[in-house]
Amino acid sequence: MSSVKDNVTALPLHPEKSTLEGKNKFLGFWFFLGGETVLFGTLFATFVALRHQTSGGPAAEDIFGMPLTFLSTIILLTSSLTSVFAIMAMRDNSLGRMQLWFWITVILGLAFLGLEITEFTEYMHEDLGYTTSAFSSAFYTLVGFHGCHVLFGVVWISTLMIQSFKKGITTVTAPKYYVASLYWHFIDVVWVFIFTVVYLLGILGG
Amino acid sequence: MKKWRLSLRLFPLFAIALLLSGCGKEGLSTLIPMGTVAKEQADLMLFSLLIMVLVMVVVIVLFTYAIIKFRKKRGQEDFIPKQVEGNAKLELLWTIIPIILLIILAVPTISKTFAHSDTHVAKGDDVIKVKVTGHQYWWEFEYPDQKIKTAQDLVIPTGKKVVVELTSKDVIHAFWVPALAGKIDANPGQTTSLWLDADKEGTYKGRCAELCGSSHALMYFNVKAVSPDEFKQWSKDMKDGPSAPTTASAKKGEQIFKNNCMSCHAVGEKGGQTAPNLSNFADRENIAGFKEHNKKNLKAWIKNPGKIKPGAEMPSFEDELSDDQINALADYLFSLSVKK
Amino acid sequence: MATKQSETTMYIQKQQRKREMQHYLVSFGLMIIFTLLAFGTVMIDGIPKHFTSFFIVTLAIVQVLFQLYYFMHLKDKDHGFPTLFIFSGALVAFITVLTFVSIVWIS
Amino acid sequence: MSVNAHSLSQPKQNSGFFSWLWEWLSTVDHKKIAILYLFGGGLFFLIGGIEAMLIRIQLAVPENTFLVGHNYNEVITMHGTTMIFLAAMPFIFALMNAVIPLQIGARDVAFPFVNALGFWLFFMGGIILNLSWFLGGAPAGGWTAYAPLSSEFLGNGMDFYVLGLQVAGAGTLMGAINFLVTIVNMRAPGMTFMRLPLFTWTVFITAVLILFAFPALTVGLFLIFFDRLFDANFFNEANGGNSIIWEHIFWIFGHPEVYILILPAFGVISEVIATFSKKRLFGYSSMVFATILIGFLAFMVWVHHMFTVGLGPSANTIFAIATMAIAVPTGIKIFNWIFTLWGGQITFNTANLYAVGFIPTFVMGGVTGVMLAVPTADFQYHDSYFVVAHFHYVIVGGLIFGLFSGFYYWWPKMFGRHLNETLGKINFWLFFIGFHLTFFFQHFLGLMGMPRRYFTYLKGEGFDAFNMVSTIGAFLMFFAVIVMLINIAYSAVKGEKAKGDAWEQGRTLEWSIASPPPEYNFAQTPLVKGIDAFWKEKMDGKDKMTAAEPVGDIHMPSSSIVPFLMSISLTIASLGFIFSAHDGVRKPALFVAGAGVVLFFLCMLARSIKDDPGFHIHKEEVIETEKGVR
Ligand code: HEA
Ligand code: HEA
Ligand code: HEC
Ligand code: CUA
Ligand SMILES: [Cu+2]
Repeated sequence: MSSVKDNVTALPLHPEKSTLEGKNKFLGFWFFLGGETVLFGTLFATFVALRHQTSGGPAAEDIFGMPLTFLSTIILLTSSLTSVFAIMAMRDNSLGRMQLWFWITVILGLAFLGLEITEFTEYMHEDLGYTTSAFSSAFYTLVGFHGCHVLFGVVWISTLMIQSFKKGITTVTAPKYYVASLYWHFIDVVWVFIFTVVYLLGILGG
Repeated sequence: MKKWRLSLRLFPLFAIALLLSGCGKEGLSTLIPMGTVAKEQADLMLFSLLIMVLVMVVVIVLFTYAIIKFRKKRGQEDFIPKQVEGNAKLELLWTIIPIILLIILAVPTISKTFAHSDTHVAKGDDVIKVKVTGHQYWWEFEYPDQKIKTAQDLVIPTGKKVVVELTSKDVIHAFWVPALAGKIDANPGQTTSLWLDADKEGTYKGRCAELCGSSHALMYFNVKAVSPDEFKQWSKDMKDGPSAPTTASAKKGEQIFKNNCMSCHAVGEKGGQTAPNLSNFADRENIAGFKEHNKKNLKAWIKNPGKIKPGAEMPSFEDELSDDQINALADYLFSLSVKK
Repeated sequence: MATKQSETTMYIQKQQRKREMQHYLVSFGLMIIFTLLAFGTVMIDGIPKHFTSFFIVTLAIVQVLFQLYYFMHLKDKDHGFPTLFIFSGALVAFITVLTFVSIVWIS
Repeated sequence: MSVNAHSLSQPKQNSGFFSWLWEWLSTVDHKKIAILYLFGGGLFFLIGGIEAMLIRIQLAVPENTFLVGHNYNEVITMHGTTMIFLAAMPFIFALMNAVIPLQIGARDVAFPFVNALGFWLFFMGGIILNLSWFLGGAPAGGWTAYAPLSSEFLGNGMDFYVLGLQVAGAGTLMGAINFLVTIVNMRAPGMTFMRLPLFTWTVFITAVLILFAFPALTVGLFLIFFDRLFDANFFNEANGGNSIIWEHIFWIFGHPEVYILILPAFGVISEVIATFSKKRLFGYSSMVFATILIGFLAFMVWVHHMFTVGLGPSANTIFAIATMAIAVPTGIKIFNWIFTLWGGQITFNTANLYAVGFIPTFVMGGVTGVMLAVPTADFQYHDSYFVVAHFHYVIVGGLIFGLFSGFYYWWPKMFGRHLNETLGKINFWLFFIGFHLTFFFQHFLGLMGMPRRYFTYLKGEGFDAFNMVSTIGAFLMFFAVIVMLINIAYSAVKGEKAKGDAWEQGRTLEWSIASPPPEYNFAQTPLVKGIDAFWKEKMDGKDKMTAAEPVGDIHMPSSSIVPFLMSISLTIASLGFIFSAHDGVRKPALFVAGAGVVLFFLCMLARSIKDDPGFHIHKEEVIETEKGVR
């Protein structure tokens, strides 16, 4: 509500929730995540229902490898921590530190995406195309949806960080940074289920 | 269970009301049930209707009284009614009574639902098994025990439990014979089942009840209930196949049929499996499931099936075959009878 | 007067942040451990499949709770609505998954 | 229309048609968005209604050849889809936008920009869907679009269905989040949750249902989309797919959807009946409780649409019991309404006629719903006209009655003019009688064995008489809607000017301000002291709300064309995807689709970079505006 300039020096304890706009953004974004939960729930459900329908093509236990999955998982988990650090820095009103942590988050996100793309191309070579079987369609759709979320998060955080050079940390920008970090955590939440349900249970053949 | 049987005695009242409004045609209506399942379903439908009528009566009486008694009267415009907050006792009352009514309804619901889904019966003489496959827009019937395949007309013996196993070759269809039993879907790649029986000999109308494309509305079939002896005879005759054509025209027709139609249709064992088996075509009730069974309609069908059933999979032979040839075909098809 | 007050708040804030930092690091450590455990159980042969499946799914759920409560601050006050909505969404998702593992394939 | 407060703070645009158009394309004012929703939804309601008339004309006599086979299927599909997604939903959003901020004493919604975006997405989604008529044929798989018919067997029309609904659905989801946040965060001081007007409560729960139900539809549509355009195998049985997955996903969305539709109608009825009985709503807390319970149960019952799929008796009975349970909270509502009437002083104007007509009609549809919930009996009812009768009783006799009641009730608030009562009553009676004629006899048609989605029936099946009656009834409804259109036109020209408290016995906050409300709604945020806040103040002898703040400058969001541009870009993307199904143009079409998506994200970026500082309406201006009101 109040004008932007008042806040340059002193930042409230929770700058992301100190204005009505900030509160709205915060709450609205959580609601959105509630909806996203159902979205991914439905995708998971579809995958689980079709996981054995390989129709002659490769099955989960034939192609999934542990090391790659493990690496991806660690990368994404770490990026979750770095985005937490970024928010701490934001609350300390330390722009540079926040930018640093968020940029690290972005780089980890890109690394994750890189791994995912290599993984997918590898599977393609092993004859697991998108149209091979119901299992393959469900697999690529679920994991691809998550990948698109990662991509979107990377782009989103990057544009915010570029803007942050000019806009700094204010009660207007803080909610945006905060919400972006929530989004990033949510991506990690989804991944935890993906690596468990898709990869580990797949390798297990269960 | 006894309790709700008792209340069935009240039904004449409603039966009359329903009769007045017309129950529909015999052999087609769920309200004139002709088999065990349909009867029990009709009982349950009427029983639930009774409860609902009760609810409606209560609501309408209270409602009518309220809107008549409490409408704004002239000269009292300034009157301000008491601002009542609520009434815990009343509110509890109209929470509990519906719960009770629903429990009363739930009991027969559960027992009948299980009973009607019970298709896992021991093989035996008293059970006839039929595998039904839905196609856009016709029905294929196979009797695995009797090793018979037919289409469009499902022949069953009266008084015996018929277990129907359904699947589909293309999209989802649903198998429904209103006078004998409720419907069940035919899903591609999966098998569902239901059972039915018929008390009386006769023809019962069956239809497809799941939107399956242009001619969903014309995907009729017939269930012909015959006496058990007749059924035995029929299944033997079916295995022997139709008698050979006798007239010259029919023989000519047979040849044309072999050249043009066998790729899809079978007569006896021979021929394609992607179209209705025509072994007992002359014994059928209808052409294509719903048209009157005569040569005129048959010829119209062969000339242009799409005109009779939009979107039908059979090609038009209007330009391929001359009228003479089609006449011969019709003679041949009308000679395809397994009746001795 | 004003400065004194802000000094104390500053101090409290600092303490709080320190504690928070600890929370974060501990949660992160636990999350890594859970992940290792999950991968480990799958790698070890001879554990009954049913147990492994059940175990790693439980681990995933616990790990996600850490993520939600600590990283995403659901544990903080003013998070009543977020908590309610996330868990409602999770409930709907759970029912959906349950359905799809149980009644999608007919015989 | 509303008092123009732009003059000082915003540069004035050139007057004339284009500035008028620009104003509506770029508005973020919830009251204007309400009007957009109303007319957008109204347009599609008329289209859907015409489709209904075509259905009834085809079915008037047996073996009719007016609309045969595929064409008929197109019409029913578009009728169902249009009515549910493009008429009923926007009507609900129209009332939400017009009323919710006013009822909770807010100056605006939480996200005005998103609000506009939501509208434009819905509208363009509707346009995409209806373009199918001109670009190769409409979808023909029923509004339920069961796979594999929809995913493999039907033509291009299904792509319009998928993308049209995807775009419109995204708009709906945004709208829901917006209203959730608005109701949680923007309530006036003293407006606790247990003082919220019931309409606001029902909208809140409806928004919750949207939030959790629509994502399932989104996924389902994506799956069909991928099956159709990228040869995925979700529903392709030959490669291991399973068509039942779609049915589950559709109904996991679809059943909550029907309660999404009916709950706001419940809210309207609660407001209208209380107002015109001059009584507070009977059993307010149990009404709230019942609403929440219905919302909760809504997610536990979807299999009742799938009893005949063959899931087995255990699944069927579990879901049957859950379904029956919904009758209990709904019954609580019905009786509470009757007892709100009880002891009141009832005025029967058009708004209340619709509300009162709702009660028996909806109960009738509700009890047939409970009959349908008996699985083995549903084996007989399913996909027969009994079901058609059931859902038109709850949807037309419930939802549409409720919405019409709401329109007549809030019209003066939205437009500052009353609708004509005489025309209104003609409209009501024609619609009411026509409705029962159309749908009552369809119950019997169903029991007599007539399946739904049949483009014809045979002579001698005994369906002739009832179908004819049904068609006649539909024509009465048609005339009723025409009367309503006349009424709207009449009101715009000659309608009686409405006071702030238009019905003179308004109970909730919206009646405490001018009709139509000024751009900023409340000059001073009101202080709420109890349920029916305005009524309370009036009983205390005041004619205005107690203010919670002094008069001051009011901050407003500035209007923006970006929402419109964003929905245009998604429309371009959708059309690109749709045409990529045609072999010859696959590459260029996919390119267009990609360009649309990129454009969309560019708009988002632009929005993110350029913060909206908004503008202020100055104190003096507010005082000046308020003077003219009373
Ligand atoms: C606004 C929309 C709306 C609403 C509110 C409802 C409400 C209900 N519906 Fe309906 N329904 C639809 C819209 C709606 N429905 C649509 C669109 C379809 C078809 C979709 C398609 O296939 O295309 C459908 C189909 C449908 C089916 C599937 C039929 C089939 O395809 O075979 C079933 C089955 O259980 C059902 C049940 C119910 C029940 C139990 C309620 C209950 O909520 C009703 C509760 C209300 C009451 C019961 C009345 C008041 C209560 C009392 C007065 C208390 C006392 C009462 C008792 C003790 C009984 N509905
Ligand atoms: C909100 C939902 C809604 C509404 C309001 C309606 C309203 C109506 N419906 Fe609809 N209906 C559905 C939702 C709805 N329906 C659904 C979901 C289906 C299932 C579809 C499927 O199977 O997939 C269905 C199916 C359906 C069928 C079954 C088709 C079949 O299975 O074969 C029938 C048949 O009678 C029917 C009739 C009607 C009629 C007569 C109205 C009337 O109430 C309509 C009244 C309105 C009008 C008559 C408008 C008048 C128009 C004008 C006055 C225009 C003037 C023009 C200008 C000035 C430009 N509907
Ligand atoms: C491409 C395959 C194909 C060919 C070739 C074909 N048919 Fe058909 N026919 C069908 C199909 C499919 C149906 C079922 C159509 C329906 O009811 O929707 C059918 C139905 C029929 C029926 C009605 C069956 C019944 O039980 O009522 C007759 C009779 C018939 N065909 C005769 C012929 C004759 C005669 C020829 C050759 C001149 C022929 N068909 C060639 C596919 C074919
Ligand atoms: Cu087959 Cu409808
Ligand atoms: Cu339902």
